[in-house]
Amino acid sequence: MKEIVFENVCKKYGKNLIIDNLNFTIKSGERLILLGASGCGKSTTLRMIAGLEDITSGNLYMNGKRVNDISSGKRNISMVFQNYALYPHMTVADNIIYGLKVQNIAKAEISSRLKAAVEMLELGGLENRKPKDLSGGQRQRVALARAVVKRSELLLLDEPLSNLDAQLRVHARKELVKIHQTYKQTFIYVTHDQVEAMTIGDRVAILDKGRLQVIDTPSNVYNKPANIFTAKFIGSPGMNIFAAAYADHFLKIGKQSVKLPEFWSAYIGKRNCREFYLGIRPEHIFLQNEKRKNSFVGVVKYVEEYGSHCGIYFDLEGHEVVASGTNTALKPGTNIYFTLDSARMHVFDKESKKNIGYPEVCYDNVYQYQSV
Amino acid sequence: MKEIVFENVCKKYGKNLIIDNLNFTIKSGERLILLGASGCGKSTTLRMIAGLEDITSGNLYMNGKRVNDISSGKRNISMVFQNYALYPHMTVADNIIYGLKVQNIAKAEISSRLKAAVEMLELGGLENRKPKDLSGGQRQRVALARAVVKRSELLLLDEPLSNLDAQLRVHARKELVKIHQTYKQTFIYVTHDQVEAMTIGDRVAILDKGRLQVIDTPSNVYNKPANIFTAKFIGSPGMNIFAAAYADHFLKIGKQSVKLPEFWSAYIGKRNCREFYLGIRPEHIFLQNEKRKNSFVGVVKYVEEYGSHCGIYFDLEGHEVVASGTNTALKPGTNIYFTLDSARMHVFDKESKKNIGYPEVCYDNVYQYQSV
Amino acid sequence: MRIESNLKWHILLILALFISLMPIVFAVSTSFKELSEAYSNVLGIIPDKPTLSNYLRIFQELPLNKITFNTLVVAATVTIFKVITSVMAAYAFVYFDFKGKNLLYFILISTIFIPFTMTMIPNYLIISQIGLRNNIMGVILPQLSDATGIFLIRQAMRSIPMPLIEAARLEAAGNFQIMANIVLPLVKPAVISTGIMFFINSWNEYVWPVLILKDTTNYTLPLALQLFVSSEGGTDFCLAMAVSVVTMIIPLGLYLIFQKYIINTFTSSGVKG
Amino acid sequence: MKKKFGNKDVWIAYGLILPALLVFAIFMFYPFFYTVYLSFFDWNMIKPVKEFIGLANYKALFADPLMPLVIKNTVEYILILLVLNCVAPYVLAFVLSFVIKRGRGFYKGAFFLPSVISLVVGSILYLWVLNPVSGPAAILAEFLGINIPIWSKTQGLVIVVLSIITTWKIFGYNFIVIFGGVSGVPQEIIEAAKIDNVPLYKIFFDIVLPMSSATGVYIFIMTIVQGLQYVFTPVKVVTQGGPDNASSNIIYNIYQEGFVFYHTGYASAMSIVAMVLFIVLLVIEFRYVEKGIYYEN
Amino acid sequence: GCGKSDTGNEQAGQGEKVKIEYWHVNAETQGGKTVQELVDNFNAQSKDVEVVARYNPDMYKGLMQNLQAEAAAGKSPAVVQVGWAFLDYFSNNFSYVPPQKVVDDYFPQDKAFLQDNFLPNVMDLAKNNKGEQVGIPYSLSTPVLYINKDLLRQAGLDENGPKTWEDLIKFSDTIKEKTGKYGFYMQEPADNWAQQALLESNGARMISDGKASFASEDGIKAYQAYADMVTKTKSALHISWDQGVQSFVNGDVGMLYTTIAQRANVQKGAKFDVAAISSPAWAGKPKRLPAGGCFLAITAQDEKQQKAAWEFLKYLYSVESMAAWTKGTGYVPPRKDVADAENGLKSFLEENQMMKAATSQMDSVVPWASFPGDAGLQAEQMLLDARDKILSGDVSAHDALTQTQNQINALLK
Ligand SMILES: Nc1ncnc2c1ncn2[C@@H]1O[C@H](COP(=O)(O)OP(=O)(O)OP(=O)(O)O)[C@@H](O)[C@H]1O
Ligand SMILES: Nc1ncnc2c1ncn2[C@@H]1O[C@H](COP(=O)(O)OP(=O)(O)OP(=O)(O)O)[C@@H](O)[C@H]1O
Ligand SMILES: [Mg+2]
Ligand SMILES: [Mg+2]
Repeated sequence: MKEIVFENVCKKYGKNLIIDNLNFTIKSGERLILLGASGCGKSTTLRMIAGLEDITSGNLYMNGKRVNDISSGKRNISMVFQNYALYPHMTVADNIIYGLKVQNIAKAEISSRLKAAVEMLELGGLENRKPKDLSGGQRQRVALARAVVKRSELLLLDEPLSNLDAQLRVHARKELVKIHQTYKQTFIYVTHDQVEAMTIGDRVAILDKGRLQVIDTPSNVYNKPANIFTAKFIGSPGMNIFAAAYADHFLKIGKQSVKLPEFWSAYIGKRNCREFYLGIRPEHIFLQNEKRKNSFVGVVKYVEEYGSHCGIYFDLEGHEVVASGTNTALKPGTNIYFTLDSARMHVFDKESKKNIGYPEVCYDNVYQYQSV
Repeated sequence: MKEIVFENVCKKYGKNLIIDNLNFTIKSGERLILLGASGCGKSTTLRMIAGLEDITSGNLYMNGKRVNDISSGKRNISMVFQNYALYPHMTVADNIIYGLKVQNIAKAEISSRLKAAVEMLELGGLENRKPKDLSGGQRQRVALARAVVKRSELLLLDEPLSNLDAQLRVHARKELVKIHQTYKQTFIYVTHDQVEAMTIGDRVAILDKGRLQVIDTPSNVYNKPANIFTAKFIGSPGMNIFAAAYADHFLKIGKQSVKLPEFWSAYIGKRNCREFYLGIRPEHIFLQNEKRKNSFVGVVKYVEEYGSHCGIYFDLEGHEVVASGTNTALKPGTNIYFTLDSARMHVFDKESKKNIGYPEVCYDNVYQYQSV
Repeated sequence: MRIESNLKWHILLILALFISLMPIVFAVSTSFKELSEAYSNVLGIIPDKPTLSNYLRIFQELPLNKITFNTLVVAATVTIFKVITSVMAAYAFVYFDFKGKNLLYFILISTIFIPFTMTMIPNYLIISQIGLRNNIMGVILPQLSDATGIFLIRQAMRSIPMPLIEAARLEAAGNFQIMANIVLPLVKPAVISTGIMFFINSWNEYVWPVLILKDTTNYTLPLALQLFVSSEGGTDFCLAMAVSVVTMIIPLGLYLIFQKYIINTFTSSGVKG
Repeated sequence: MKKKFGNKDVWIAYGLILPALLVFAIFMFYPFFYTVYLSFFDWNMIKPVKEFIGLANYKALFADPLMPLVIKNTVEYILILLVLNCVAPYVLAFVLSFVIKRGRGFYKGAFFLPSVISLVVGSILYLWVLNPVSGPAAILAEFLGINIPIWSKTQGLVIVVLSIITTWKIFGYNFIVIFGGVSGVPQEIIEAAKIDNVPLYKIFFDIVLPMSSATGVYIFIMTIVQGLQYVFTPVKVVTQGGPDNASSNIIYNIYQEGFVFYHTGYASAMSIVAMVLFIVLLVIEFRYVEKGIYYEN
Repeated sequence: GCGKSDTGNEQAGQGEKVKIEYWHVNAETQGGKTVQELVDNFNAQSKDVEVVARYNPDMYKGLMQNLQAEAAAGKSPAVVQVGWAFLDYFSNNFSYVPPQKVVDDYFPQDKAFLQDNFLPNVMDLAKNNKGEQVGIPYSLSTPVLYINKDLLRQAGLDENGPKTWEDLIKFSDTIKEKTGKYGFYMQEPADNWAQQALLESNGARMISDGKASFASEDGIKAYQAYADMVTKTKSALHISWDQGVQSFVNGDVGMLYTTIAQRANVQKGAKFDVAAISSPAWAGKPKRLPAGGCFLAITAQDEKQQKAAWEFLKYLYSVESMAAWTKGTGYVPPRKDVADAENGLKSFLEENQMMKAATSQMDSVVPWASFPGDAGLQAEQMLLDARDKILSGDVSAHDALTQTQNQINALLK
């Protein structure tokens, strides 16, 4: 319910420019995911929105009003701090309802909200403990509960689920979405978890060293990354990216070359790209047991098992490439043959590292290319 | 290089029994992963090993020696604390090398180790900052660096990578394994990340409310979970588990039934299991576009996109079931047909919730059933 | 944390305690002795002929109840006022930025170094002018200008992690609420220990009340003590010790009551970061 | 860099400081300036006319042969006091917080006890207890074959005993405050060091001391300030500055000049000089020590 | 009562009693109770005067300080006790009325009261160096020698004690030799009173013609003899006053030279056979014993107050009051007739033999030397410093006294 506009926002700590000219708009009621490498300025951005950090230059608007000088308390915001910031002298219950008490909300209402939050975050039985007697994950849940009970228009979440186990995280994530559907708050959510980013986010903003790299829907960010940074950043293992060349309908990687489908040849040819970076996600490399037409060959380096699948690392003309698979028995040193899912290939300009785009056929089929 | 034996170890906080009769052995040089829900006692277990927490009853042995009363300092241990425990008044560099300085290690050696650690954890340029001027992830890396430079025989890591972005996490994880290969330390590693657990762990121990549920290799834990708790706990989304019945070669789920392969029929029949819990992981559900022989039918509820794949949630006879897939375009309410990968089915006893085991054919093929 | 062999520490501590507590034991024991026994049975902790006569005498000869009450009023007023104003000022110095803040703070803190003897004469003139001699208000007022509380409490406030304050501010808690609900509970140990210091110092304040108070009914306890300490006639140690014991009882009792509380506040404020 | 409160709240800040400031103005600043004023006069507190003599008091002060001795005594006394009341309670607090577990509450209570007692009482007690001829300490010492020197008439020793008397009074309070600071160091940070096999003394010097330095500095300053204020009573009760000024110090000297000899102007000048000396110390503290101090914010 | 102003010694409304303040230094152990009794009795019998007694701690010096502060605030009590040592300082710095003047102005019927009731040499004690009668002697004390008869007998000495200082030195050394205990302690408070007795009895004078003159041959000899006991034979104790008395009462010192005012304390505390004898003399020389205690001065500023003050004084100097005063304090009464009067001290003195030591040496009483001018107090301090120097053995009596005498004379100029 709050629209937020960044206009040339910069932030310096001493001489260090931490946030470099941010310009973007968070729509009212949107769930925005903030992604970026450790130390890139995510927490700082949240803190500026919350009014906890001065804005060095530029303007920040909320619902059209400039708020640079509005104090935090007046912004109607809840926040989950990265390091929780629980009040050490209050019990879990008091921590959670403190903000409500301050707002003079009716007792009955407070206790019903407390009950709901405690249930949602599985904190039952801990209500009377002090934070120091809690485990790491329990503290994080208290912090989350505290933010959630407030039902403010804007919820800032700084890695709110990082210390939770997978089951609880799935549960909490779903509950958060439910809350959003009920109260239609604006969410700004920092996470390093790709699944969270993809499932919670309406849009994803990716920061790199304080600069906005991209802001787009999760599926676009994943499937049509605007540049190499974004492409590499999301996905685990990340996208394979290596130098390649195009010549005469053939894609050349090192000494190997295969024929490209016509739609790619035309697309690349038209743009006169001779040398470029080729991107391909691990799950879009199809491994084969024997050499086929159009297949590349690599040498297995090692295999990592992830449970549901595994990552097969192999050497392709001096580049380390990883493919998703399920065969964990591959021996290092053996040859491996594979083709690339040509509809899921990405081509980046050698100079600008920007995505040159996709032939139309990829566009249309991007979600349906593989049958279930 | 350190073997650790828990013998009837219990831990109470006041009246609360937090660790309930732990009995297991961590082999020398092993990388053990500690998994468990938030608040189950993982940190407490690490702290007991480190000698930071009194053992209420039972014995703890290291290399055959009872260490209940040996002080932490004498145990030759490094530890990454869940909340970092950085020295707030020291710079990053001083934090990292403080332990080395105290041990009177040569200056040159110290600075070379510092350099290596700073490089490995990408902390360059932050050496002279104080912890409070760091981002969350940076702090965590400093804590990790501090533990790593010490090269002690036992490394205790309490969610050491939880605040790092995916790329950095992959990188750090690999570096940790490299360190292990060089120094052959014993690792005890708490994590909530399944990929970390699977890739780093030689074995995985799963705790539930302070009780050891299982300790086994990652692939066994994932592929042959000993009980329902373990099965549900690992994997994200977790394993689908629902009540099913066997009758006369047929597997019955609710009103639907399909014929089981012979090896299962024989196996289940021999054990006289009438009713049981059936487990199947999302990636072992094969979705089809139309009804086939032996396929079940469900009704799509919703689809979650994870980037590399998606989770398709559907209703099967009143149970919510999730399957992995790539088709995000499925509409809620439409019918969906699927078969189960019978070699990857799990059957749990209705009473004890324990795995009843697998027919021989599954055993052999467990890694090769699906061709690449 | 491991309990190591701490015997040597304990022995050392007990020894130190013995030295520091012996005089008190001695005072209590002497207050129950007759003068001749105080001289002849110096080491005896339990008097051979225990007597209450010293206490009877001092209570007969002095309005000790009134005197104790006066002392309590003075010490309590001074303590309460100073604690409140110190907390307020410290809060302003830590959580606000305003013009001249550092200079003002420096000036206030510098006054810690002004010996009281130095301002005694002008203060005496002031108190006389407003007609508060022989009145405990006159004893109280000049004691209120003391910057040590501001100093200590400011130090304590500076060690509260900022995120806690920030979290409260996000909750739209106002200054008053932040102070009452977050800052005060967290600096409680500092506030209490400052308060205790104020109380004890004011309770034992001697030089100034001597100048101001005249009638024994307006006296404070340290003055009452002085009544029994005379150089020319020799000090009657037994009487002096009896008054001393009366002087000690209230601060000691208060401390014992608060001690548990202090230990609790100290141990419950340990979470940072 | 972190935001404080919004700018328009500044008046709240002034409002919060105002009550303290008011009392200060009347009972501290005004008397202070009055004292400065007096220091330029020759006056004995009652003569109807004050004779203006310019800087003569200050000149006399710097020419006074007693001054070096008095300053030496003051410094000696403060140094002893700092050892006994900063160093010792720090060690004790550390031991109680991180080394021993049992009896913590008991020790805390017991060590604090003497500091609630008035110094007049303490001085009388010590005069008696430490009587080198017939006091209990002497009788006990005699069992051990030790003779207690007649400290009250021995140069040097008399300062030590005065320090002991004030220590008896100050120690407990300092200890409690330092204990608060020391036990405020998060347990996990100590644990991190313990795991690294850091010896106790290093944990103390490298971690506990710097992390509780805010408290430490407070105690450091308070020890000096209170020590000087407190020592007045025992000097007066026990030695009257003797023997031959061996136990006199700046504060007692001011008192003696002002209230025994009635050199009001001279005493005022001395107060001013003493205060300037201390403020110089304070400035040095702010300049250099404060930088090394760790504050959470 | 905040804001209630104190109108004590200002004008009193008609029909009300005139309220005056009486400042004294008598701690509870030292006559404080008697002061209160006397004041209460007076208030009960007086129709138009009400006296408020105010105790001033820290003896006469403390009272002087408080008076100073009071004067600085423009106020003053009506009657104050002034220690003998402060005679000059008081008369130079405070405004007072000579008692005879009050009598002459308002009470002609009492004209002869002072003459009739006081010995002239006693009255002279309260005259300043200009010869003005500043006040009326009120309490008198003289130094006496307390002896531990048990210890003397143990050392084989005459249990009646020494008569001369020469004997005393021998006694002291013998006690040290025979018993291992200390032989002698002379009081060392923050004044030079006892030491003055020692010096002047040997023929020296603290002050002559307004100048310090103690460093005469006689003075030096007497002081050195005393110092030798401390530093050479180590038979005498050099320690603070309280501790010295304590040691004597504990039985660790054979002889104690201190004021008669300590009588009660010594008597009550000592568990051995204790006695007090007259102050020793130097062989063949007359004793000169400085008077301790105080005189009363009238500091009341207006007529009403002054009248009230005299009324109170007259009461205090009555035989009954004087007797009560002596019993309560252990001081020697300055007024004639009290010792022998039935309603006076007759029976008391018979019961308290120790007091005799003091009353019997009244004829040797001389004024307590106080140096003239504002610097007098500082001069007194210099004497104390000299005492410490000499008794520490670092400086000879000759050097220290000479140097101190020069310094004092320089100061007095
Ligand atoms: N001091 C304490 N007093 C009482 N209970 C405590 C205390 N410390 C921890 N606990 C409880 O002990 C249990 C185990 O805590 P522990 O920190 O070991 O959990 P954990 O497995 O590390 O959890 P997480 O993944 O959330 O960090 C928790 O339920 C916690 O609430
Ligand atoms: N007080 C400070 N002084 C100087 N630099 C700071 C300060 N606080 C943060 N920084 C720096 O600013 C950068 C951005 O910090 P921020 O906390 O916003 O990172 P982040 O994106 O949240 O990282 P993480 O994922 O690790 O939490 C970091 O490089 C950090 O080192
Ligand atoms: Mg962050
Ligand atoms: Mg934990």
